[in-house]
Amino acid sequence: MSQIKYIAGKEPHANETRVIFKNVDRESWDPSIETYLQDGGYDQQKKAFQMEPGEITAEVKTAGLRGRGGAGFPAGLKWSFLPPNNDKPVYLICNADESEPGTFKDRYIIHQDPHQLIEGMAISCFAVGANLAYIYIREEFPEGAQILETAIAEAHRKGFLGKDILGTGFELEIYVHRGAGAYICGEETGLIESLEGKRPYPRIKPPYFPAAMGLYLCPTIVNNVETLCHVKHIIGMGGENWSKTGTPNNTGTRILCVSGDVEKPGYFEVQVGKVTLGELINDMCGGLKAGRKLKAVIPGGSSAKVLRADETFKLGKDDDAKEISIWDIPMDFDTLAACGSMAGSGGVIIMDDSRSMSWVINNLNNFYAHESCGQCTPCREGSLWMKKITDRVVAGKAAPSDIDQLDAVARNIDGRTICAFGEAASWPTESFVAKFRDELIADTNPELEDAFVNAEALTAAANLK
Amino acid sequence: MAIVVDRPKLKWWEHLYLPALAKGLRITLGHFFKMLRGNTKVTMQYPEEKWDANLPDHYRGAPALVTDEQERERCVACQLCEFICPPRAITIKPEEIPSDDKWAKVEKRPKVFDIDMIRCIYCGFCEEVCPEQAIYLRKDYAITGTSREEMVHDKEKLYEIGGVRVGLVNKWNALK
Amino acid sequence: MSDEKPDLVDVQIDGEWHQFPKGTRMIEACRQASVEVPHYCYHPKLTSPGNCRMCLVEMGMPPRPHPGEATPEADENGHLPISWMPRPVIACANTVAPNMGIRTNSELTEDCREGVMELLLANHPLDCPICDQAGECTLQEFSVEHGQGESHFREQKVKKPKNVDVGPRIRLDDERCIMCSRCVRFTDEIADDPVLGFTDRGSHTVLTVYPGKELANNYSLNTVDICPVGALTSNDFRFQMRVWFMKEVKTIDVNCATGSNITVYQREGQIYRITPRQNNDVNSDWMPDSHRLNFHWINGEDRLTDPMVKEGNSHRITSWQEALATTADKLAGIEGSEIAVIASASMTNEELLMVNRLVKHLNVGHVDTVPREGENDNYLVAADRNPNTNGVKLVLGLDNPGSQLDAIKKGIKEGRIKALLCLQENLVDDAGFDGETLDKLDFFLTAHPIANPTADFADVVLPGGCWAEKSGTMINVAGRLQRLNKVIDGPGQTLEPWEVVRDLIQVTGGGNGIYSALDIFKQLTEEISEFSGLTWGRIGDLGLPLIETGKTIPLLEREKERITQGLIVG
Amino acid sequence: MALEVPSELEKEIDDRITHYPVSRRSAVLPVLHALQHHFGFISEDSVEWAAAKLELEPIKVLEVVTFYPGFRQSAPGKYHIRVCRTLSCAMAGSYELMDSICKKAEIDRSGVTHHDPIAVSNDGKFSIEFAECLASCGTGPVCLVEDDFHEAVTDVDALLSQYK
Repeated sequence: MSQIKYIAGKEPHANETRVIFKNVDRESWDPSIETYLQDGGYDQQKKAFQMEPGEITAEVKTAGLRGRGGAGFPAGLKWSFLPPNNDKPVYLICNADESEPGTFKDRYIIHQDPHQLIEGMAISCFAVGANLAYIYIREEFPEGAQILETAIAEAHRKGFLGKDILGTGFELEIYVHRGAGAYICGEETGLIESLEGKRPYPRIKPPYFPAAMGLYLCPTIVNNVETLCHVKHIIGMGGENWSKTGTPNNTGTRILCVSGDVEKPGYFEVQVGKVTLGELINDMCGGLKAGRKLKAVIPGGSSAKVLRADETFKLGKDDDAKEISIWDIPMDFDTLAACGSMAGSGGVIIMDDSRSMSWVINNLNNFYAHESCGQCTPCREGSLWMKKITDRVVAGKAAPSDIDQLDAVARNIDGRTICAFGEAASWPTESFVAKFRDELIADTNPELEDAFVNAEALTAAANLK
Repeated sequence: MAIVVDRPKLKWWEHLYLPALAKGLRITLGHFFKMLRGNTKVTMQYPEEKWDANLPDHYRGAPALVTDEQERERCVACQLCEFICPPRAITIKPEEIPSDDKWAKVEKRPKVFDIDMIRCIYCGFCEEVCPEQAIYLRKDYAITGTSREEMVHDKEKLYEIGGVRVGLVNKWNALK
Repeated sequence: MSDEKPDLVDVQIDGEWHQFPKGTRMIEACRQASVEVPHYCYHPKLTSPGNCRMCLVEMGMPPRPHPGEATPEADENGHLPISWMPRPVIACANTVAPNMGIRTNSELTEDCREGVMELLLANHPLDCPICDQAGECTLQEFSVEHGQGESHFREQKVKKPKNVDVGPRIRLDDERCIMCSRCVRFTDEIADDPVLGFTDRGSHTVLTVYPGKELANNYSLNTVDICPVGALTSNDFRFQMRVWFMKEVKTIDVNCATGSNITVYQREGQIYRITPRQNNDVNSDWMPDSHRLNFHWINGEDRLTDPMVKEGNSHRITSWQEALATTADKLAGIEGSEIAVIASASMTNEELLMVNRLVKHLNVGHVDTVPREGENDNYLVAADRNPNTNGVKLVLGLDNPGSQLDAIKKGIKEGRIKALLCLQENLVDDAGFDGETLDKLDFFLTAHPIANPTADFADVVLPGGCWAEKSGTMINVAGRLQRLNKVIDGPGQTLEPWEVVRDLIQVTGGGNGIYSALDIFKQLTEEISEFSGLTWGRIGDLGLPLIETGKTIPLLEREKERITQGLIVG
Repeated sequence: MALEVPSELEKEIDDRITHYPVSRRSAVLPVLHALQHHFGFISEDSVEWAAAKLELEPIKVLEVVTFYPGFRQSAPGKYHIRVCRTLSCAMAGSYELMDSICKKAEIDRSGVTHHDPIAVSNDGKFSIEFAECLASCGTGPVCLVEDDFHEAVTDVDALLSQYK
């Protein structure tokens, strides 16, 4: 990899291991298929198409690839959920609806290296037996959608897509499907409903597990952009070899997107678990802004529970137990889960001591209230309620008891909704109330407590008619 | 068993009745002078005068409908009072408020609201059950009439007795 | 246990073990075990979107041992221990599994219900005193059972459109809507008229009818029935009467041969509302609007309340005695062969048996009923708009009802028929008789609930009770015997039609010992083999299959199809 | 009344529909995107045209149109700006960016509501709305002007001067 030159000022950090992002910011690189082919592009597809589909799935399983979309579910296992004696068509959908606040990795893959994704998808389709695949790309990436369509057309011309690919008789069409600005379309069943032309209301599971009853009620695999790209590299390196990067059960590389109060926010492809949060912030992002101290970190996209800077975390069991500070958290799935948060989609949001936590949680609650699809009761009513409470907290019109109510509303949503949006919307509030309770209460006005008890006085105070 | 009461046997001066007359006049004159000094109570001129001022706050007189400070009929014809009324004295016929009415957003009001005061037992259940704070027992206690029809208080009469009652009704509290 | 019946699974509900067929939804299993699971969006005749989250229950399965761990052991009854799941599940879309445990009374379940109730009420306008649904509103009911009793909501509620006309018969209040989507699913899946939908999203989601369109199909009022709150209300019933004042009577619809099962709501002799009553062999849970709303005439101005006899050109109110005596006088001089009887296929089997008696007693020459044919709407409205044509065939013995009408007309015109007894029919409007023909008769009697044009020509007019004022049985299009029950008393001197016919028999010299419609039914069971062994009690609220007609009800057939596909519970 | 759809647009739409061989309904989003791209927003006529094209009941199209903030139901300005307001961008100053764009382009956002999120400048040249996360959190504040992505926007004058 040493021969690859990157654009000046955008060179990867020494801690990085660039696999997926190998070509991002590469000097004299463009998204055309010619460039891609000169760099050994589509070799892995050729290799994979010589294999049995089952072998590919086995390799992905061996590699231990965990989904990069947010839940971290093993991709190989997901594929193996396809019904064994299936006579319906199988579909593969690439989830490029990157909409988790704090995450911005897929846009670079799509914009700069679209063929990597197409190759990864072609291999995955071959593995699961899908002849029709869609890339569900968010509407806010208009350029990305065009780049992908151009790339698909190129791949078609070169015979990597279409009928009888590489002489194997395998047929595959990939189409780009643009969303229209809804976070819920990142949820796989919501995405499927959207792709079916309906309101993207997530489906109930059971019975609508996509692997059995997905798009058009046929078996469907939905994977994230980054996950599908990894499939190409797993074939290239072999599952066993691939799994040697990263740490056990948290294999491979993944892209961490850092935003917020650091000197140099950006994206970093690192081996999972090999970089700690401290290294990420201080070494790779140039540390916090001058004179500022770390206050809080959201480690895996806005839905992940917040970590407080002065927290300590107990890891391991019994004798192996050790206590670590926030700086020492390795950025992998299992450790972050053990710390009470999650690796999610890899979006790390850093907040320094200049930030008001009331303002931060209000901003997030605004997002979730806006994005709730409104299908099921808890999230529909609860997300707006939480927003309204934090609106008042920020405006200084809340009483201390409102903070308890805020937490109660979040707990009323958590675990009781159709899809994971319920958790996504309630976890930030739950964690901010748990960890920054004093600060939130400090933003309230105890004198208002009486006013709320006396609704008549409140109405008068609010000048309501 | 009958009780026999013996008549008192009167003395001769008692037969004259003059001492009794004098005794009576003495009392009357005593009251007369007390009255001149302002030391006596005078009989209330009922029915021109009434007891209202002396009635306790919880007194349960005739039920009546009230309007709010904006002259809105508080009653929305939910018919709960009709339901709860033990002697079934209340009859309500609801109607939709026309869309051009100032209070069209309330949607519903009583078209007919009758309370049969011959039946009413002044129990106060109607006041207690009313979710809109629209019906109250006022202090009127002498409900009279010369026919059964007159004893049925219609909507107009009920508002006449009831008058205006200020204060918040939950329904119109934007926070409820 | 489960070895003996392989299609049954053992399920523990609130600590007690039950057995249910495989594939039973948890909510239905609980219902069968007499445990109520509160719900809003779930409806057995519609698909389950699982969106209200009210039916969340605690669920558990036998523990799955890790490799090396001991497998769980069954107790003496063959039941495995249950490890309870930390997350609640919805009971409406999940099916039972062997050795599953369901807790509907646990802390977690109660907490979920309380939480969902609070959120449902957060933006709900608490205008129950105005709302027509009050008293039969599941939001009210479950809020009493599972709610907190006080609101913690300190925010401004979301404002949405109120009092929206979504169709000619329906008003929508969006603030009351809890987005259960039952109405949307009904219009999509059952009425095939998808005009309703949700617009906007999140807490601002609004139920809308597409601009410029109307929810106007003939089944639209069913959406009002299935709306669990007062979001959709019926214009016809709106603000007419609170539900707690009304008495409910189970009976059947008489507007067509389907005989939809209905509940009639009345207060003090006035009918306010009719709703469909579940009968999975007749009308499922639905009924057409046209039938549902066809009752206002019962309390209408032109009801006949007293017997009348014709004097000169006008009718005079009289007593039953005089009306019947007049009839006897007139009929005395007329031969049986010169008499025609036109009965009605809207009469009950009991009434038709009495008509049969009258016909035999007078030795009547011509008997018929008036057929009413319309279009089968391919849902619930049968082509035959008479409710008891099958009864006419079976009890009155007419093989081809309506075939004699022309002959009767001709006979009257030619003077061969001198007397006509018209029972519960409107010959002028519905059978093509004209005044000229009817004037030729020496004697013309009509018995009917309303003063129709036919009555103008009658010598004797008798007030016969309508369907809501009588009891009896009818046979629907598919051959099902169903009970018609009396809802209210007829106005004035009205008698039930069987009494009218009985009195006609008595006054013309026939005698019988019949004192109730039930007596007639007893005679039916003795005289007609199909009825043998039956009682009104045995027919019950849902009726019994009586004869084979080879006809089906289209909506039911589609519903059966959807049940086999597993889309709905049914 | 009826929407006039140019033949090349209709051809493009027909081509898009072929991407969904299983169900025409799936093409709702692409058809609406094409119509919005051409007409600037989704009018009632567009909804009905799309419904007829896809053999759907119009309510099914309206349900979709109103769900997605990406579809506008009223005419935007000549250039439509979407400013990201979610956490990372907000920390980087997107609210300030919104204010300065509004000031510079003379846009009054006081009438903005949930149902009507778009404000149009006095001259009709620009319209603006807040959008949720545009997925470029590392380079905030970001905004989309029509289909152009602008990262780390600090110079509002330079931004707006690109659009004549």
